Amino acid sequence: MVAILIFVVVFLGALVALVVVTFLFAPRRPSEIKERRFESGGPPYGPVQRRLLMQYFGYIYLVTVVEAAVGLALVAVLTAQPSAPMLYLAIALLLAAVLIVVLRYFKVLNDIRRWS
Amino acid sequence: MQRTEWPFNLEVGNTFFVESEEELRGGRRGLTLVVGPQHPGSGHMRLFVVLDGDMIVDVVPDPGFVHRGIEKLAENRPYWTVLPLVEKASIMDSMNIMYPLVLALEKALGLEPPPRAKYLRTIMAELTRIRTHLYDMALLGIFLGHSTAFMWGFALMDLYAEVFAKITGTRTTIAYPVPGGVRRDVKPEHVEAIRRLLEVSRRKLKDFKTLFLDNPVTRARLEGVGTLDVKRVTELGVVGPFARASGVDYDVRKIHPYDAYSEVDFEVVTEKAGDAWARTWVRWREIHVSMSIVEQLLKNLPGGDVIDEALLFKNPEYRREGVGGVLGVYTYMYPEPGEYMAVTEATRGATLVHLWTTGTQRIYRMRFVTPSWRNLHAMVEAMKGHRLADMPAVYMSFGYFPPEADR
Amino acid sequence: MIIHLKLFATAVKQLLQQPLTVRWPEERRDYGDRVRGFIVNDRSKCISCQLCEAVCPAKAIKFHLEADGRRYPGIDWGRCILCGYCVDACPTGSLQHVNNTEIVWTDLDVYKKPSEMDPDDAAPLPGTKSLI
Amino acid sequence: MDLPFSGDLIAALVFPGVLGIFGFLVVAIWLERKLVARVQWRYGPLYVSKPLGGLLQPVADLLKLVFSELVLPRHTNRLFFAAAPILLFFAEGLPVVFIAAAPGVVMAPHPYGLAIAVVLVLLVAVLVVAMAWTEADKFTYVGAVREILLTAAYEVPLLLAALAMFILYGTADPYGVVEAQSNLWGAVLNPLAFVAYLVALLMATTRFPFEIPEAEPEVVLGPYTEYGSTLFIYAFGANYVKLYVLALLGSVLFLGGWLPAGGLAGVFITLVKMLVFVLPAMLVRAIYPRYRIDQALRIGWGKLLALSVAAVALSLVWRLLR
Repeated sequence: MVAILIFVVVFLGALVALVVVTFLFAPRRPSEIKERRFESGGPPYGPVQRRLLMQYFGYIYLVTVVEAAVGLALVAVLTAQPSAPMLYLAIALLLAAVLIVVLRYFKVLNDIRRWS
Repeated sequence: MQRTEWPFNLEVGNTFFVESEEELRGGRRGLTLVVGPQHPGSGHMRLFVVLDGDMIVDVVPDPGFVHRGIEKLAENRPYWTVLPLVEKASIMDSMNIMYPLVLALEKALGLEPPPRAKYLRTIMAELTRIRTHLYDMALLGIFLGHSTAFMWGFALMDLYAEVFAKITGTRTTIAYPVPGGVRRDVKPEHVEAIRRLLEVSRRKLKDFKTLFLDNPVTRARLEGVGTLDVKRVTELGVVGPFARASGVDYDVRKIHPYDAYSEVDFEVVTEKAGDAWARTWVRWREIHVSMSIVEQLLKNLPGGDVIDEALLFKNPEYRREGVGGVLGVYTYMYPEPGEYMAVTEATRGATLVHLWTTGTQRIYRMRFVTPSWRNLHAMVEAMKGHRLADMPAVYMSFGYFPPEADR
Repeated sequence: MIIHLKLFATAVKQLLQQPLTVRWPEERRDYGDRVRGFIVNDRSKCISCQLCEAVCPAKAIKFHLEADGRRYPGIDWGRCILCGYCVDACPTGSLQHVNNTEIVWTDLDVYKKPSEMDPDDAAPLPGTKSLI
Repeated sequence: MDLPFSGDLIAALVFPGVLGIFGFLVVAIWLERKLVARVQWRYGPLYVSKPLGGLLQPVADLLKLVFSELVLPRHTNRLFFAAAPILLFFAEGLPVVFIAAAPGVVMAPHPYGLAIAVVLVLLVAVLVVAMAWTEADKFTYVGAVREILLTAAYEVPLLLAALAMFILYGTADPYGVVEAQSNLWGAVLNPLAFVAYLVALLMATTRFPFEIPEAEPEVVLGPYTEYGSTLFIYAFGANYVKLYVLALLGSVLFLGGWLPAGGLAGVFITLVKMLVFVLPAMLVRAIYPRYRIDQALRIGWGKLLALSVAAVALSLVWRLLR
């Protein structure tokens, strides 16, 4: 426990210390151009946050579902000691289900027109 | 919209602006990326890229950042000083880009280069063509993220630069041809250097092909991207290898052969697909065609003078290697009044020079049409409807070179 | 899978090759004897014909009066594009390139001064490494 | 244990702790530049410390960055702007707490240590997105979205590869995992999981050909566009820390960790085994261009998913046979 604390303190301390060194010792010549948004050399133009890359949103839905299932399997494998054949069968079935779902919707996901 | 921040006059018809920021199809809001001029993927130009999610809805190019007014400058100075000026439009392609002006001036001055000079010019033109193709290929590599293709392309270009330096005295802007001949004769060791150069680059290009062009990731990035069919390409007036990639069988070298091109045997490389990959592949094959042209010319290189005898009338005894000592003769020569035109096939497409002369040493008007400018519109059209990541791929598959387009 | 292994093999093969870059300034490229470097004027041959001024595309050459009562070309190095037209136009061969393209000025006025280059500054820098 | 002083302190301060992370940052940047340069017919960094082959060049670069002007853009929340890369760098390094580099050289021995480390690695992407959001720039915005999508592509295969190994070993304890490999390495037992892990590692550390969020010709530097100075080191170095963590995790999971030695020698063996992951990750920069984001997603949910599911199936077969 002490080691973790030492690690966190030293690591974070070193990171912050370097920034402080920069803050204190680096030259500072602020100007309006330096401090504004990068817009390829032009003046900042238009608001930033806009529509997400909507075409690929299906993957995000998929990941929320599949990741939860895989996470469950992970927890089950790690907590079920000693090995239980039924558990492995369940994992196999789960993965098969995942594969089927992904295969079923892979074409839809790839088809950019359906998402835009 | 925060219009006050924008430096341009946003009224319609005044200058560039992005009108449809807020109005994409279905009333959705798009994102306008301003790519360039201070952007690693723009070159000396600016592209307003309107994005709908990841898809490019519209691209508005804003060229002109490196406009030098070559056409206007050409009107204010003696004709021989225009040569090194025109060359600066596309320094990689320096021989090809000044070729039409040299041909047009030859017509105006009534000069006829001896056969050896014609061969030497054509050899240099093909060598610069290889170098420019390598340059475009290298930049395509770095635009796709392939740093090795970039470094290898530039390393090979440097070998060409070395041979140019040995023959003409400088690496890039060679200013080699003059009306009536070339400025320096080649010695046997230079011919040997060119032969070795071709051999070395053939060997090295094998690895280049394996690592870059045969790379499945490169293929995945280029195939089916930015497709323009024959009809579209002809409508947009695309020239050069980019038109040939769509199946347009047009090459000035074949159709209106100039200098030594009528005496060599070469094929006009065409592809059918018209996508970014075809445009890359055409240029790759053209490198090899150019190599074979250079080899044929070297084999049949005639002897004799490298400048027209007419240039030597004033002081024939002062001749050092090549044209040295006689370039001042141009100050005694006056072009015949009239219009002269020459078209040549530069690396990126047909280049045209149209001269109006009135009998003085100043050119009355020079029209200078460069291939990159003609390909710009097609490049922008090819980007539309593709993903943002395809923008650099399409950009460099057209080999767009802003200084050449802006002139 | 095989193609990816081939790619890795091609890359690893390069590790055994000699680099193509030149470690400037320890070694320099050999560009032969025609290098269009800086231009020096041999006053004993100069006939003040002003052809170099006439052909200069960059209008970099200006003639100026020297102490011996004759005019000599001076080159504005800020304008010069090293095209070598003046050298080619010179009927006596008094203008010559030197094998040196690497001169750094610390002062912009030196750059603009329409006088001849100090021969010590333009000492030739022979290249040794030829890649071809 | 035959260590001179307590193992967990060595783990915290030397390896795989603070010194290891910063040392790796320097060595990895140098190694990458040198290796890629040799492939590209160049010499690579040589100007600083020529006898060492330019090893001190990254140190010089980092020093130069530390003493360059710290620009905090006005349109952002300046506190968050400065804190985001620090937090990111820190969070990328956090999983080493649970990974053992040698017997006793671990900060927190935990029966589920490696599983926690994997989950911690996956959680970090949130911070990249937060950082990009704080910068409030069109390019960082696109980069952030790409980061999210790339995470969506590699998360499941990485989890499945880890799951395959946990099924194989029946444990997620670093000691137990290494012990289970005393006869045969995990990479030999389940090569499918090894390959899936390697590809997922390339995706997770956004190495080529998956260097999509910071694709230069499109989005400048992606999520790191606005940063300069020390903050740029953190923002950009975070990926190297992630590579370090994943290489360490991989050498324990697949290559038998510190075996066949223990103690200090074990630390060195772990270091050498990390090279198996680090060297290809460096070399790919010279070999591949980058994929588009949709192609990366298709690979992640197509071939890579199939590969990792097959890896789990292989592990199940092994387990049932035993």
